Amino acid sequence: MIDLDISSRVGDFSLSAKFAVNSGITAIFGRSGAGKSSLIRMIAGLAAPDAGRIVLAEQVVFDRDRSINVPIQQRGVGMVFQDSRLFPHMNVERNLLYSQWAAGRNSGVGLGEIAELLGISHLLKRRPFGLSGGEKQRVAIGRALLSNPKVLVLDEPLASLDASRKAEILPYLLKLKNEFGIPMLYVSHSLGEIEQLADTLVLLDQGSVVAYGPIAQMLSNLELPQLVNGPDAGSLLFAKFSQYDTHWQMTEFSLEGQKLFLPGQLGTVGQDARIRIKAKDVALARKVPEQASVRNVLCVCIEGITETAGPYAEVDCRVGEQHLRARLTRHSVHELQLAAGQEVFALVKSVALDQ
Amino acid sequence: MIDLDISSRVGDFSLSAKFAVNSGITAIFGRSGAGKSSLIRMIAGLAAPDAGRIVLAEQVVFDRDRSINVPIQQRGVGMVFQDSRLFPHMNVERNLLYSQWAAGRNSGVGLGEIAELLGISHLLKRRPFGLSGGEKQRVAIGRALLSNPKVLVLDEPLASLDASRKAEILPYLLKLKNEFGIPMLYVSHSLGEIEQLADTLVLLDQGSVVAYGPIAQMLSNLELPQLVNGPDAGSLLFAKFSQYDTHWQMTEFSLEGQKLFLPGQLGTVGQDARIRIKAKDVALARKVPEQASVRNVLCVCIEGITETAGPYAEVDCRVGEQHLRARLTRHSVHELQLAAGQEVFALVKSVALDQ
Amino acid sequence: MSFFLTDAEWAAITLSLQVASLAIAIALPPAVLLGYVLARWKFPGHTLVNALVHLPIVLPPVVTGYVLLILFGRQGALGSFFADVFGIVFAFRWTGAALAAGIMAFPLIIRPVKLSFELSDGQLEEAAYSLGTSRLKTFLLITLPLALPGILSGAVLGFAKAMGEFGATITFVSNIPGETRTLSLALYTEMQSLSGDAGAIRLTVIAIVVSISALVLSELVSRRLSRRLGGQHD
Amino acid sequence: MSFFLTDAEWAAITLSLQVASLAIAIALPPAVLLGYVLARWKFPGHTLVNALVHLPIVLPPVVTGYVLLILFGRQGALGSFFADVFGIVFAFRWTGAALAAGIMAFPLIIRPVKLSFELSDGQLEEAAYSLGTSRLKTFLLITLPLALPGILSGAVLGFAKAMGEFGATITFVSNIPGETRTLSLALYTEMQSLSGDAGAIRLTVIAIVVSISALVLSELVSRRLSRRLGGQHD
Amino acid sequence: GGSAPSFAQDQEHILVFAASSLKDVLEDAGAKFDASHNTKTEFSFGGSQVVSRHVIAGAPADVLVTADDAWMALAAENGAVVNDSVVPLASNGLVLVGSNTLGAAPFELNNEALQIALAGGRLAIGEPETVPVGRYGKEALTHLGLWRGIAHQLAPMENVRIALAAAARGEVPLALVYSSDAKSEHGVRVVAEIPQGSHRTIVIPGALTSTHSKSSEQFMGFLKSAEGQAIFQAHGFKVSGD
Ligand SMILES: Nc1ncnc2c1ncn2[C@@H]1O[C@H](COP(=O)(O)OP(=O)(O)OP(=O)(O)O)[C@@H](O)[C@H]1O
Ligand SMILES: Nc1ncnc2c1ncn2[C@@H]1O[C@H](COP(=O)(O)OP(=O)(O)OP(=O)(O)O)[C@@H](O)[C@H]1O
Ligand SMILES: [Mg+2]
Ligand SMILES: [Mg+2]
Repeated sequence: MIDLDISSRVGDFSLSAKFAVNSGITAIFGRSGAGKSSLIRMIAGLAAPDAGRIVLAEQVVFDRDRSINVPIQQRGVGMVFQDSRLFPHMNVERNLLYSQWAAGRNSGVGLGEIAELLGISHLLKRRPFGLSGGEKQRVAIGRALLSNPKVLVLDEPLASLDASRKAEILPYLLKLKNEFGIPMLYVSHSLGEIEQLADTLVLLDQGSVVAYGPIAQMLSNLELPQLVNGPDAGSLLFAKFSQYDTHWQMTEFSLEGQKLFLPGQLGTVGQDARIRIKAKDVALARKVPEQASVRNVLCVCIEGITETAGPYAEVDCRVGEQHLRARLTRHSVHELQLAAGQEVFALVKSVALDQ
Repeated sequence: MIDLDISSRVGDFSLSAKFAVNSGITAIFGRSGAGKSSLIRMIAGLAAPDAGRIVLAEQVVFDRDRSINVPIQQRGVGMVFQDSRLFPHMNVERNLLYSQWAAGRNSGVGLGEIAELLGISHLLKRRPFGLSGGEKQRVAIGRALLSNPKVLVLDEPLASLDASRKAEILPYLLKLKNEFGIPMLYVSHSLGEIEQLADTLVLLDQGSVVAYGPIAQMLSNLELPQLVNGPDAGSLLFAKFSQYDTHWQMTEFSLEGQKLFLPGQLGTVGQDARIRIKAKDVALARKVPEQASVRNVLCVCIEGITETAGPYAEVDCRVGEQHLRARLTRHSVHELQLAAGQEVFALVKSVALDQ
Repeated sequence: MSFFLTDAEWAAITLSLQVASLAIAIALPPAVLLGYVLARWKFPGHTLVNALVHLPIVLPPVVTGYVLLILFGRQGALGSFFADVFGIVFAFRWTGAALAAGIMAFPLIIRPVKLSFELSDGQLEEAAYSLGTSRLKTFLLITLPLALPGILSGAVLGFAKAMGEFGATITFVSNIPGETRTLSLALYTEMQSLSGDAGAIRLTVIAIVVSISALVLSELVSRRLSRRLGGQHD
Repeated sequence: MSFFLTDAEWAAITLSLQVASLAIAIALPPAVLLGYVLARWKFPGHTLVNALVHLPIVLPPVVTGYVLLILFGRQGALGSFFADVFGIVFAFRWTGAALAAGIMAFPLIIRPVKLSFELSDGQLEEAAYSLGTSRLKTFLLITLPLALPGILSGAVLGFAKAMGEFGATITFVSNIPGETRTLSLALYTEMQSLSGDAGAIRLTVIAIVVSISALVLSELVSRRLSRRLGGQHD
Repeated sequence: GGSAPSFAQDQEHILVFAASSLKDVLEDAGAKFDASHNTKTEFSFGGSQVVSRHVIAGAPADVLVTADDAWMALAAENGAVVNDSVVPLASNGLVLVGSNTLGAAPFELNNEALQIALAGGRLAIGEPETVPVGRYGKEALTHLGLWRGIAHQLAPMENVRIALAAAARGEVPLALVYSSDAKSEHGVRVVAEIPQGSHRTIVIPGALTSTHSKSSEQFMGFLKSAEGQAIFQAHGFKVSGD
């Protein structure tokens, strides 16, 4: 989807990025001031890099050497800006439909559907002035969605939204990806959002791409935890839907021959699922605990233990072909006398799993 | 600190709020568009309610009947706006020191200290134009802190910041409260932030105060989870620091005669601590698990079990005088044959605890 | 009204309004375009063009009028061109008065226009581009409506100037009753009378009342338009 | 330069610059204040005041000049007041020329000023209040600097007008070489003379060069000031 | 032009371009002429320089009347007026008027008396280079040896009306104006006559333009007739019969 190698300098800040990612959702992750917004502005065509080239959806949209610089209108990039940038002289409805009446673009989704989803149906006749921070941002998201973009670029779109609103919009973004096949560039500083959405992760720090790759691989990357702030590090596991128990409303997944239970109906038989497990939510035991509410007990093999300077130890485990990380205290590691090569049981409280 | 009873109407939106809270940090929590920003604008003196009165730090700052409306300058309210509102014609340093050179206010904390903490020392000579979203917000926080406010009012100040930056700033806000005794009004849609910071919670929905009260009480309020989005509901427990193990870097707390272990050095002997435990992080077992890395096993008594329509059941437990909630699947409740009155063991993975 | 106003006064009033309206119609479009160009584009000679725009108010109006007479008179290069090609004659016609007033008003219009283009920072245009609208459409749908307060402000100022224009007008198109004798020129003529101030004072009052009414009206219209299209203040 | 310019021309140039500078100095502060009041306050008669401000450009300059003569002449009410209390005489003095130019420039200055006060939405003032600055200090430290582009824009426009002012000046303070004969009056005088256009053309060129230089300079200064204090565009 | 107010269709229009200082007398004459003819006489007033330049530039005028010879001569040179139609309509004299408000009194015209009368104030005069009354005034004062003494005490005005007004309001103690002007302003009185011989005769020339209409010849005739001359006389001008 995107293949770029660019460098640029503004004031004291220099940005250099080189990566190639495929379709799906690509998250751009980094600290405040890392250059995330700057990078996507160049991809969208709002700023030109000093040097390099950008290929977007098979088209060379920028090439300094060949003097190519496709204007933003023709890049087909739907943007949601960090500040909502609604047109103050149009009401919410005109804003939402702007690209339809002004640019003749036709989107597959309807105004009503989007407005409903974003909870802005009652605001359609209002002017942006006076909308609350979150309301503005929701309108901005709707406006971009309705512009029938080839690529959707979102700059921290959910930062100003409450958790329940977030939880409603996230699946919709996934649906856009899955059903309409719209690739996305997603800037965020919330690893939670990224884990739920992204297929690919680009890690930016002080203007440079530190690492990029498939999300699962990136999440089990050892350097990542420090960069992405400890408490959120975790593993991504690929499982298959095996059955749904209507009485208890629990879904059973099969993961490398073992079973995992998640609450709610989460798919149809045979479907692939990805399950995120935070390292801090995994406990290890040498015996299967009895009469405990911990539903998910996976038999894993310890691959390595990394003790940190602090109280923690990161324990890398293997489940079949996949990796699961547990974060224990050094004290626990010592007490249980854990060591590489051991077969142990990973305890994951079912409801601690997310999809 | 604040005692108010106001009502107001703008366009279609009407706000009515009546509550009284004491010093410390008061969180105002609610969905996007609930009226949080509108409410604090009236408290700060940027808008006048249609009717009612506001008492701020023992002073009647607004009373419609008595025609009192103390101007914002004299309310001593330091504000951090949702949009940063930096002065574009001054560099970051002039912005930070604005209330000192322009209003002659003297703050107990120094510019250097604040700038260091907020990670903006290298930006001091820059103009706001070109700062990243998060950088702007950090400067705005610094500016308010340096204005020596009697009350600090923050409107979603951390929404645009990354987790690690957030994690750095939160303790500082706590320190402001504890060491300088500055009371705060804190608007947020992140329950995580609120649980860590707030002493009092005001819950706003569609322009009305739905509930308010001490944070611990509010968090174990049964209606709350629906409003505040399930996954974050939890309990707040008050414990005492008992000792620190330097080798393992683990702190031991005593909670109602039982022990809890948390990583890191988290206080000094005899100090009070509050410990937040998410309901979904608590597992229940009828036997103490053996050889497992789950360090914290509390003996609790089941007070009641609420089954929801979904796959979950909320299990309310008592630990001595305090409450601990566990969220299990209905299936687990059934399998373990849990019932009110039983003595069971609550398993909490130590590192799942926050302070 | 015509009960109290003489025919000549009445003619001068309608002529003034007509001249000022045409003047604004002539001057506004180029002022908006040039204002935009000067506000947003950088090119060599930018500062010079910016200064040259002020020429009509920097020079005494008589000079401007004289230059107009030379260029747009019957024998003038532009005058004969317009007469031959479009059949438009300016010399000693009310259209010429409008041309003079438009040119004199031009610098007054362009300044607020340019200012309001300068003050909007292009972020909304970026959003419009990303939604697929071309530069031209974005200009028409976003930039122009947002600059409306400035455009209207310039138009009001220019209208006032056009109502009051005198030096360039009398020099270019003379002071012919019913054709080029606007309220301003009528007032000037009356002031030349030795037989007392009554006529001049009467005309001054009329000029003030008419102009102020026109200004109040344009102010109200522009405020309403601004509110509807600009939306900054609801 | 003085090699090529006659003493009279040289005197007219310096006088023009002096008059225009004083005119701006006189007109700018009240224009900024009134512009602020009109932009931000609502009061009965608001629209009327707004329109009345345009009077000096709505009326023919001769009328304004005549009114000035009546009010600010030695015998005039204000003229004798200023003469008695402050010892300032306007009649037939260059200060009078500056007064006339300032009054004629006033409407041109106030429009862009008002516009820029209107366009800023008061959010930054709210922030300043919350940081403890009084209304006055906030006006001086926040509102005023942010309105600077508009103030400078108005000042440049007003300066141009003051350089070119002619009708009100000649009527009020006459056309006295070395005292009130500005470049505009000199040029007018030259144009009216029978002795041909050579002198007029020469003076026109001088007037253009001087005014454009002054405008380019003021434009550069104002852009720099704007950048330093306004900071919208870095 | 579409804006012209509608007049009776059969009336013939005469458009006279004339110097502003002749406004009162010419409008008076025009009204009297129209009363006895089926015409509508209209005027475009401006400075002599302006109106003659306009006629040269092809203004739709029938008659040109200026306040002095020089501008008429220029128009004739350019073929804008019919050469042999140029006639003196009246002539004028110059006077010094003093401000009643300042209690002016007549005086003998010499340097000392003039300085005393000015009392440090200024002498309002038409702009000596351009405005006819100023040009004649300068010629006369120079001839009388008074010019050098007051050259830097002048207040050169753009037209004689303002000069007169300035004197009437007491802004200047003295003004040099046409004797015809002095009569109509009550705020001033004549304090000194300028001797006729000190300057060229001040003639008011009139002429038909090269594009004049038929009835305008009648109007010119009317101005030269006894009735017309009487009107000039009534407005303080000198006519050839005097
Ligand atoms: N015109 C400029 N001059 C100097 N530095 C600039 C300029 N524009 C941006 N920068 C710097 O570039 C860096 C990257 O900014 P950018 O907006 O891309 O950050 P970001 O990763 O989006 O941060 P955030 O999460 O806070 O929005 C910042 O440190 C910013 O200060
Ligand atoms: N001038 C107005 N006219 C009509 N409605 C208004 C006006 N100003 C605010 N509102 C409405 O009031 C409601 C509350 O707005 P407010 O900004 O207080 O919300 P909030 O709780 O701060 O939301 P967020 O978390 O999204 O910032 C919103 O629904 C908004 O649309
Ligand atoms: Mg950013
Ligand atoms: Mg808000």
